[in-house]
Amino acid sequence: MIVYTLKRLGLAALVAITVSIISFMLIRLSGDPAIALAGENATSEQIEFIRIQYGFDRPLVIQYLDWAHRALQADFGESPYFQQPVTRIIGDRIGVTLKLGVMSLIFAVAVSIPMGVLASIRPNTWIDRIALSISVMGQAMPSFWFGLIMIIVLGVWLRLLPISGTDSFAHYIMPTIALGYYGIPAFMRLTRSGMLEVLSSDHIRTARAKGLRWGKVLFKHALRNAIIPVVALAAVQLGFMLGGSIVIESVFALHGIGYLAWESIGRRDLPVVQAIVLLLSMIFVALTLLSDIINAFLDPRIRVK
Amino acid sequence: WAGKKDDVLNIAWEKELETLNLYYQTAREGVILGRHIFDRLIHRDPESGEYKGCLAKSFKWIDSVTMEFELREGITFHNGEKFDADDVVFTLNHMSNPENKVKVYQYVGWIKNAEKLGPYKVKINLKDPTPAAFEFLAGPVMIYPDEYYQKVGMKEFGVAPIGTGPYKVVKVTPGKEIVMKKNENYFKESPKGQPVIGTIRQRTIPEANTKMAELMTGGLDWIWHIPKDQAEKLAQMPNIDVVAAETMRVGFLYFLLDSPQVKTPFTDIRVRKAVAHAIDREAIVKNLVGGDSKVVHTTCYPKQFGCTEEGVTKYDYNPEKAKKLLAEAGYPNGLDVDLHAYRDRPYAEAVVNYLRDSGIRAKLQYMQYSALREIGRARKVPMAFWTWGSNSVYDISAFVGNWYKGTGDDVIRDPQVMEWLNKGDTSIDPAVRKENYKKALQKITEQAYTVPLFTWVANYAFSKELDFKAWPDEIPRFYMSKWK
Amino acid sequence: MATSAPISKILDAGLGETVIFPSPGQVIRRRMRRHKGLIIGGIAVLLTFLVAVFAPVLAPHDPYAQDLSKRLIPPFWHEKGTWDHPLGTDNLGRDYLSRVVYGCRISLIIGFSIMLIAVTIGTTMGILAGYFGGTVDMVVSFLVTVRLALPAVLVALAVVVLIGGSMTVVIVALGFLIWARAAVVIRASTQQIRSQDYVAAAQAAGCSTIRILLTEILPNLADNLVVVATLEIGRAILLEAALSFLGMGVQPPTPSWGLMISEGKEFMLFFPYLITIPGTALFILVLGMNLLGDGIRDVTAPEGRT
Amino acid sequence: MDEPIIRTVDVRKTYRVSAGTFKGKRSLHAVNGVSISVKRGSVLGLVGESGCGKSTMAKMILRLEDITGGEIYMNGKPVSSVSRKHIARNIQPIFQDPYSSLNPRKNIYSIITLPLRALKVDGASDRHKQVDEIMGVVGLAPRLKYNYPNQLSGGQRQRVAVARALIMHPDLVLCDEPTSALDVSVQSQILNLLIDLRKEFGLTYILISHNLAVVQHMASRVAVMYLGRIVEEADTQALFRNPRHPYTQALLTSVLTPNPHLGLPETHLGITYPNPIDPPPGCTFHPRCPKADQRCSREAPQPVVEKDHLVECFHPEPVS
Amino acid sequence: MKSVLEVKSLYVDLPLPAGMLHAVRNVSFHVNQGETVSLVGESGCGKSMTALAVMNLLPRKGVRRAEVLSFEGRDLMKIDDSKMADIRGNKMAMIFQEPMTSLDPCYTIGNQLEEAILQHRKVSTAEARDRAVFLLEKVGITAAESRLKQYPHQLSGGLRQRVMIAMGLMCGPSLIIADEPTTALDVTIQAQILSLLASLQQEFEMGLILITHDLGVVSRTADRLAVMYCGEVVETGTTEEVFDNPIHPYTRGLMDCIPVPGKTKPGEKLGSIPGMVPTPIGELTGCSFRNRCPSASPDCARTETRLIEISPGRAYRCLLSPEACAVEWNRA
Ligand SMILES: Nc1ncnc2c1ncn2[C@@H]1O[C@H](COP(=O)(O)OP(=O)(O)OP(=O)(O)O)[C@@H](O)[C@H]1O
Ligand SMILES: Nc1ncnc2c1ncn2[C@@H]1O[C@H](COP(=O)(O)OP(=O)(O)OP(=O)(O)O)[C@@H](O)[C@H]1O
Ligand SMILES: [Mg+2]
Ligand SMILES: [Mg+2]
Repeated sequence: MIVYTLKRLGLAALVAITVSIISFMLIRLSGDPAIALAGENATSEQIEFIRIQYGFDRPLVIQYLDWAHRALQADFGESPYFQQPVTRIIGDRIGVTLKLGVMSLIFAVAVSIPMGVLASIRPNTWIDRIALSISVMGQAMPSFWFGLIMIIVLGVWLRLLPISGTDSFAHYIMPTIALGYYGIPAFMRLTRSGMLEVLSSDHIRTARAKGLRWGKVLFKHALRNAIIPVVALAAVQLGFMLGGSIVIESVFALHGIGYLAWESIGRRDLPVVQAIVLLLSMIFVALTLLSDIINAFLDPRIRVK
Repeated sequence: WAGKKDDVLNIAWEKELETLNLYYQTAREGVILGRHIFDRLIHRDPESGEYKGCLAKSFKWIDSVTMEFELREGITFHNGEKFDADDVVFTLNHMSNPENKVKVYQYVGWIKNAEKLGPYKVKINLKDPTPAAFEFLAGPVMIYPDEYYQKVGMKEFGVAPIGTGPYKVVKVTPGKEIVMKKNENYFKESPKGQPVIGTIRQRTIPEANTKMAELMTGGLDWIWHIPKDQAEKLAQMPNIDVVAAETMRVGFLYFLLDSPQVKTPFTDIRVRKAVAHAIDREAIVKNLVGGDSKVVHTTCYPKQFGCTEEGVTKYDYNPEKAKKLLAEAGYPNGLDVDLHAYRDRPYAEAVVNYLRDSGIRAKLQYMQYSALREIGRARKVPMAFWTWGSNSVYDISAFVGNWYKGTGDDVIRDPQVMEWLNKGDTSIDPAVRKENYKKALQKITEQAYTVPLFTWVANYAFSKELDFKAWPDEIPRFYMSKWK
Repeated sequence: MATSAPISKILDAGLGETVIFPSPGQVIRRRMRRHKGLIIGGIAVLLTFLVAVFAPVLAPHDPYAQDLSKRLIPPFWHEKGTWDHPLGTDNLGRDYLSRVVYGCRISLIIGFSIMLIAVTIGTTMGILAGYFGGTVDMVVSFLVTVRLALPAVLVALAVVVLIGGSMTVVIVALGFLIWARAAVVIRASTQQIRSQDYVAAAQAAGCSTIRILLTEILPNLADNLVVVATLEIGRAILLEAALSFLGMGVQPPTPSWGLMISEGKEFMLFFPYLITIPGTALFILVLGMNLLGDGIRDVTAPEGRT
Repeated sequence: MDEPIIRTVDVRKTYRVSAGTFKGKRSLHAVNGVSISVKRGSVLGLVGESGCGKSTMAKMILRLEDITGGEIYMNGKPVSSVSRKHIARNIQPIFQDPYSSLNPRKNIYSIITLPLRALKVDGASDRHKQVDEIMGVVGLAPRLKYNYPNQLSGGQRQRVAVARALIMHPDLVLCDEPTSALDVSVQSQILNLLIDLRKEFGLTYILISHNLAVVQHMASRVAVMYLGRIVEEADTQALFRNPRHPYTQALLTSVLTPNPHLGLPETHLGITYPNPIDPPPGCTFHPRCPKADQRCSREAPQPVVEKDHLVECFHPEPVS
Repeated sequence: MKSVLEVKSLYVDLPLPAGMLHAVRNVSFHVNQGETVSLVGESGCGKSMTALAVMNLLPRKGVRRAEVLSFEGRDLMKIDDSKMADIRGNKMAMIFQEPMTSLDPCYTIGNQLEEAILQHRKVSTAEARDRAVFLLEKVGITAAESRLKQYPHQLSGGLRQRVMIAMGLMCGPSLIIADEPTTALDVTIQAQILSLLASLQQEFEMGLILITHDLGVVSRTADRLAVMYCGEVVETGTTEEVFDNPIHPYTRGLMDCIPVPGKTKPGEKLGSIPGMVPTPIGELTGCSFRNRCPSASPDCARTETRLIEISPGRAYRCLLSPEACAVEWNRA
């Protein structure tokens, strides 16, 4: 158990290092950040000044090590653009993204698992067809377009929901649907196929041969087994949702870290971009770890003796 | 969701400001906020263009490098701090000190130092004669409270700015909104007038449609930067007013004449001229930009001091001639080239399509401003679609000075042009200045170093309940607005 | 349960040969004819493919020809529409139908190229990991983890923004970003195939590793590859559209559907056809691709599963 | 006495297996020091419980798995020094599952000719003749030549596997449970075929099976494996007449011959099941052994050969 | 003796894409209290389908039909699903072939054992656990208390099969259906499990249906047997009768196929049945064994075969007389 945990943590660290190197190189090698920092209409002198001030004149390796060293102490430096500690900037915005991500995940799970279960116990019926259609269409529908259409219909025509902002729960409804919808197909298919497989498995037959009622067979024996891969997917999916919220955040004017990252790339606010990439990666790694733990709880084969 | 009945003016723009310490940012939106939060020594009346005393009661030139100011008494900052000569001296000396690395150094760099002559009397010493000094003092040079600033420091000031202006900042949610309340104690003599609307809530909404949808549903009272067609449609809506205002921004194509890194066909003047003849600027202005946009023939804003079209070479829309010039230059079958651009993609695309018609197969490279500027300075961009807003400074030096005076952006570096511009910038005799600028402009157009295109318009859309007036300097002044 | 037993019939014909088995091709053809999703998806993809090939014939105008005096003409169903421009014109007065028709080409090329890069990388990694296991597998799994941990849209944006957008950059960037799924799928199937006795038999017959990979493993991955490839095309097209939506996809005036939505997006509230038309085209193509991919998976699945 | 076709000396195979997601890797001694030899023309039967290492042995002999320790000699030469191709010429396998041992993407012709092509045997022109011939030998109708495996029945598939094994005319055919996936009515067809082929080509077999009746019917010599070791080895007659190791005895008792007049046998084995990851100390069989004493749980017995009858036990049945 | 289960003319049909699969056709048998009846036959001949039809656990689309299907006097064809569920696991238990997959990996042995009785009896969990411990000890598992807390994957195949048996016995059923309970196990364990089943059956006086394809297992355990081929019963009788004097060509072929130490000479060729078992899809006429039968004639394709009873409980399905059936199989 300890060895395993250490290994996982080691792997996480290795992933973090690799990710940080990739993001560092990617952004730094692409050009001179000083000019970007200097802003529109800046003169050459200002640019040169900034270059030295931020240490962009040193060798790349040194710059990386310097950054990594401080990142280990949760110090991602200061955003040249905002003139504020990166940690603070991200801290101000991550709440929105996390809220959106978690709500979307809950939405996706709450819709797709019941649908997947229904589809699996009535395969090739109209319920199954509808569920499948939703999932296929969901995969083909760009989320930004879906969001825009929702704004037109629910926001402008019907005036049911507020269009943008984060002031109340109602403000989160459309973004949650737009982002969560994206996760539904994968969850639903996995639930359905997992349930179909489990339902045709030997131990379900055993359970039925014991005379258990259908509901008990379904919820006690089938769902628990079928849900295990779904949990693993949920971690990955939440990671994707956090990363993919860029588009949704920009459509609905939610000021989370996705949108912050996008803007920061444009203005070459490197410390912010690096920190967000690293943060999202770490969230992803942490989530997969978490899903492993949950699965170990659900599936004793993974657990310790 | 407010509006007239709550006396809250909801406005939105795309940009998120990095800081509200406005010496440390260059964005237009910061300039706008700066007019509301802060006051300057002098005020330039947007209507008449006349300079009036603001924080200064009176001001005068002592000689070409010395100015003197008599300050108003009884003014307080939003936090109650009293305004006096110390604030002015501190602000000017602090900001013009290169060690403090302000981002708008070009607007304060001319200041040698400021001296306190009395509790309400200040003298400014200039490094060189600076004809545009009034322009700077009436615009970018805001007066900060010295005690507060020194107490909180540069960064904290950026999230909790304190000024003397008609509005005070009451809430900043980074990336989301800035809320300003009317300054009840705003000094009565201010040439800017008294603020009327109680609260201004600025939200950052990057997505244009969201912005418009919010305006249409009453979530917002004022937005801007709306393309012409949408503006026309919005104007048809019962609850919305639209104003199109010319701005100081001028677009132009800028060539690279020679470079060690990339091959450029624009070494040949005939190719440059061909480009100039290939574009139907009138059609773009009429159909695409709309409003009060005008075709320009020189790279400056016509109302800037020193900007003239007198004696400059003008290039008409003539695709045949363009093709002929190309053929003469050795491109009978046309040529392939990249066009870099960073804003207003439809305009750039229209230009690309016109160039295609004359055989110049331009590929649009659309990128972020900073990225483009970087490779432009590195002499890797054969042809770019630039725009320049001169930071709302009504002096030609703010325009051509950046593009032809040998700065980093200047990749043409015609020594003769540089000399003329230098003369114009440092003389205080308006006639001498005008003469030199004219010569420079004539040479630039004759050589077709750039292809001037047209002026930009800004479209503002706002609630019918709002009384709003737009100005060509692209600075909306909400302290002059009121509910109808 | 003996469901994997082949299907045979008792024939009346006599006592000699009584066993008929359908060939693999027959089984698949029979299943294809019954699979509605596959047929619909196939038709949609085929149609878009034909449109792409015959774009010059189908497009009434030059997709790049601009006429600023004819901007924003609505489509024919609108009262102000004209038949000269059946789907209207865009912001620069270009014929929208022609752009949609040519955009089909671009979207297919983009989807295909990205898929080729991604599937090539993913397949190579997946096969190597699945076949050799051990350290190779660990390295590949690590790369997959790193890749999945990297927020793809963000990285793609960064690359495109920093290098400058062009079709090539978009294709390469996305291609190098979406191989992970292919790698995971192919790795799993390779592992499964590798444990089959026919691989051991080939080894015992003296086949070289390369030969085994190419003649024993790869052909058995073919079904999976086709499925992965079709699904990845759909995903690639959507991703490109998302990049374009954020303003960082293919550069104008190239008529990619994603770009058209992005440009039309500005006009969404008042000229909705500018996004509904390319959006619908995109939707149909991606839907078709997904239906096709799912269909192929169903049709080629081993007997007994559906 | 001529050199045995295959001789293994103290062969070992250790796998590193993970004992569960949250646990580290452990060593699994799948084969733990096996020495056998297979004489030309003989049939060696290898029997033992599931998981005792029979297939692993087969794979090592075929060089499909690397050997962890010891050495295997083929015709006197260590296999580690000869190429896999050389082994392929001499040893060919027949696997248990005829459904997974044939590549579903290839037709029968190319499956059967695979060894020829892999070993670059000349004469592509008369390959068809060779295939027709071998198909005749194993009893496959010629019209099946271009069919795909899933168009064949289990028995036909196993015949294809036999044909593939025989097309190179190997010396040794390694049959790993060749009939256990087949129905009884088909099993006998394949066993008959193997018997015929052996007579016709003078083949040597290693026959792995857990069906003792089949082994008794086919093999000339039998080795009994338990947890990675050979615990008893003798000529078939001798072994079945006089099983010396308690495990072999239990194994023989457990065989249920179809005889309605007999009841169920009593094996006297405990219900503990051997766990190869965590083998018991001493004699690995002692927890189940009715004869086990203190010594068995401390000390591992060494093989003892008496009258060509090997046994590895502290309390063997005497040779009769 | 009291009859526990009575099956008469049972049919099971499964719709498949290729056509209607007649998995079980006209199968009749009965099981008496304390008696072992064996269904024997090759893979796919419908043994499991017969058992599942009795339990009403057929695959989703499977349809069963029967003239009589009565269990302890109740007509199973007439009772509804929840009534049937009350019988399943309570009066009629089933043990499956794959001990590895037949237990839910997510729950402890104890949980799964107790569940069986809690469903049918009004007992407390403590009582249920006591019953589970009692039965685990009964099936020869030591340290039963601690085993209850273990998960299936922590047990070996033999132990799991014992657990399965204990689970079947939880409610004290009057009939146990064991579907190839030992096929997946090693020979030594197979013998143990079969003895265990037999002794428990004696002790609790249950009827046992033993499904297997292993003639050895049948001969040692069954009182009576039915040989199935292609969904039909081709021969029935007491174990002695059938083994000592098989009539149907298929039965006789089957017995010839397997090497029997002492009877077959080592190295000698074995008997064999040419061809393979067909899958009964579509319209069926005539004898389904005719294409593999040494004594088949054109009549076999036209005429419907019937079970011919030659003495009470002894029957075979062939057009020919018992003597004519008994033609020597040629050993090809
Ligand atoms: N590739 C492998 N990795 C890890 N362990 C393995 C591997 N192959 C086999 N083993 C283990 O080695 C032991 C011996 O396996 P082997 O397949 O040789 O047994 P066997 O006697 O052939 O059994 P069976 O009768 O079931 O085929 C088993 O415990 C098995 O789990
Ligand atoms: N779920 C299913 N769907 C379709 N066909 C099935 C299904 N289950 C069984 N069959 C078919 O029904 C027939 C009878 O199957 P059954 O399981 O009763 O055979 P069996 O005698 O038990 O064979 P085995 O010895 O392999 O268990 C076979 O042809 C089988 O292929
Ligand atoms: Mg094996
Ligand atoms: Mg069965």
